[in-house]
Amino acid sequence: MTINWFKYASPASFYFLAGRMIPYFSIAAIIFLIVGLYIAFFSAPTDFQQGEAYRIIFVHVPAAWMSMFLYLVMAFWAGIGLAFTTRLSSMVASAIAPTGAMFAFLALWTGAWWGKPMWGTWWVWDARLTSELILFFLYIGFMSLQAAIDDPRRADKAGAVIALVGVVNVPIIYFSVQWWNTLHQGASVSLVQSPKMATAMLSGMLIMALAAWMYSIVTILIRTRLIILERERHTAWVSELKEGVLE
Amino acid sequence: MKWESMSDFFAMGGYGLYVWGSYLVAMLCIIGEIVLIRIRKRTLYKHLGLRRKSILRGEK
Amino acid sequence: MIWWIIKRDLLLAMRRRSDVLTTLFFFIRVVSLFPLGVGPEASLLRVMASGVLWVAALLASMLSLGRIFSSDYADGTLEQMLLSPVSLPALVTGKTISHWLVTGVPLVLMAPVLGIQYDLPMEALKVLTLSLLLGTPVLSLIGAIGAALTLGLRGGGVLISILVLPLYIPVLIFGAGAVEASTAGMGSGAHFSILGAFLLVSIVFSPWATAASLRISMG
Amino acid sequence: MLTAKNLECIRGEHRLFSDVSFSVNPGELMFVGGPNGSGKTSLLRLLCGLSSPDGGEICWNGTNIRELDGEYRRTMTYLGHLGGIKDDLTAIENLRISCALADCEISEDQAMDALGQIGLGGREMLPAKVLSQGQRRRVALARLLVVRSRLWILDEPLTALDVAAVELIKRILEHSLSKGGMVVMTTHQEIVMTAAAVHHLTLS
Repeated sequence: MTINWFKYASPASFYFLAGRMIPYFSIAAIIFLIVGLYIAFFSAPTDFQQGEAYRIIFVHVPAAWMSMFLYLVMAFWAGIGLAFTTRLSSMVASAIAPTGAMFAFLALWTGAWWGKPMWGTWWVWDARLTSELILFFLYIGFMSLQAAIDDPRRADKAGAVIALVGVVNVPIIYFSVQWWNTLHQGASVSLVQSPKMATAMLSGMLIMALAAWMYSIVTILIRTRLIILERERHTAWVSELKEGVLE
Repeated sequence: MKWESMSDFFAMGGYGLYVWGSYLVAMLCIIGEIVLIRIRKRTLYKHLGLRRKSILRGEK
Repeated sequence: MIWWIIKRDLLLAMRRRSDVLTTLFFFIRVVSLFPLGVGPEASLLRVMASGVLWVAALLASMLSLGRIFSSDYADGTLEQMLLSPVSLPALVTGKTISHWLVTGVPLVLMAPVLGIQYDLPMEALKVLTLSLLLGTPVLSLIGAIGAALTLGLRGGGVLISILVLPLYIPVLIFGAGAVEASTAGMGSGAHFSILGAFLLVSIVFSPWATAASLRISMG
Repeated sequence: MLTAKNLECIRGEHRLFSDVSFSVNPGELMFVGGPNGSGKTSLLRLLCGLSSPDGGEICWNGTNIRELDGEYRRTMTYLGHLGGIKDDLTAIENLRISCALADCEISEDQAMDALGQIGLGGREMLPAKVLSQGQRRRVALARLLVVRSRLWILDEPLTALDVAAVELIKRILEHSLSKGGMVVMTTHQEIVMTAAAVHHLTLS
């Protein structure tokens, strides 16, 4: 039997589907978090070069990965929403932005706090940190544009355009910052390429990344449901919800 | 990786401030986002006049 | 058809000369403020010159982005453009070129004069002016997308800068970098080729994206 | 021939109208009536393709205007509330540029005599900002004399016009309708059209 995906594309059915999935993802997120933290602090060995400071990697790298990954997913859904005018995909895109921005901010903050013990200064114009900062601005741009437009349909489409233009520019920005960085400062110790990663370190990072991913799915699903309620409050099924008819 | 004592664990080889600082900020960010979503949910429910019952999560 | 739009906009600019001059004076003021803030030693100023001039040019062109479509939006001409049988991207290219002619070119012409203020050698002045000549159209082209998206929104000016600044950064890096590379003797050929690449890519894509944004904003 | 099938338009949360169907044949004029805020302007913006309907479709000679795109815009002239007149340009420049935008460029003297016909003789070289509201509306309407489109979509063209101008516009409309043109317009002043087939659409 073919699954009729479009059935799930309608906000109403997505609302309940997401409702059922949220508990499972939250449990998965908590489990991965606990395992990841255990590895981070108890099974990962001390790094002979950076001592214990490197343990910030277990938060910084997953956050950086998530901020980049979520921007791509956001641009994907925004693009789908623009191309097929499916309202749900634009709602998902708007729901992704705040979580992505949070991860970008977290990556910046932990990057700075890691830079302090390593280089003695809070902010280092390292290529990746700078591109992370610019990515953070792109998120802020997307969210402020959507906030400034009242008509939801125009907000979705305008947001989609700036997200797509942004996603085309992310690699350009990264490589120009890379070029700019090497031009001025020479190869600085990059944050991740510490000498060969012990397996425990790598697995810890991956598990923390999975925890972050599960967490993002939970927050994005919840926020999408809120946006669905906000936008569909005049539809029949939401009014049925109000009377509690829909058991 | 066996820590000799609790205080050694918190000292984190002298980098305690930075390590725990970053983890604290990470926790604050996550809790902050969850709190923001909850606030947004509450105002939306009040605005729509919905009852705050599990009905809305669509559980049986 | 593009020629009509450019002719009209230049005519309008001539009739309302203040818009042109405000952007130019903003550029001059910002550039001449820095030595007051930083101190007059020529060696320091020489190092900063390309960065300061480029950032000032970027901000000046961004200031005037709001005006590309807002006056047409207010008096209904933009509606006529959207409904004209001529392809909208062509009209938008005309608008962007006229914005560049009105704001970009004066900056390029003024840059060498201000460069002297920063005691830049002749070679660096030449490279700076050329990099601005290549870079300012890209600023107008990308900025037009932001202007189209924020049409008719309150607080549009600030919003444009939030949207467009991250996209300007590669142009800034290679524009300012070209001058530094040439003063450091490494030659700025690579920088110009990349700036040229930015220019070509944005000429191809941004009118189409701006047209789509206009349809979204007017829809 | 312009046909609309059960059009629906939602502005924000509020549904302006739905199930609006009509068709306009050559030589016909359609008045769109209804109280303020009933969506007249939105309907006209849908007809000219500025915005897309939430439901239903609009066809020109049977094909949806979305597919026709440029070709449809060649056969249609839209005149909105905002006349599309630049304050800093003179009446002549305004007219020539709006005709160029409609892709039918006109020479200096064609513009002069069009403005003369519309009753702006002697004021062609004045910048639009010194003209009165009625005169600016005439400059916008002068385009109808020159442009060769067959479908006219006019949003309250008669506002701020004096009696003579209204009479003049009536003659222009009748002339165009007699040559097989089509007009969709909204107006609050009831004007009696003699020769043309007129029908009304009222939005609740």
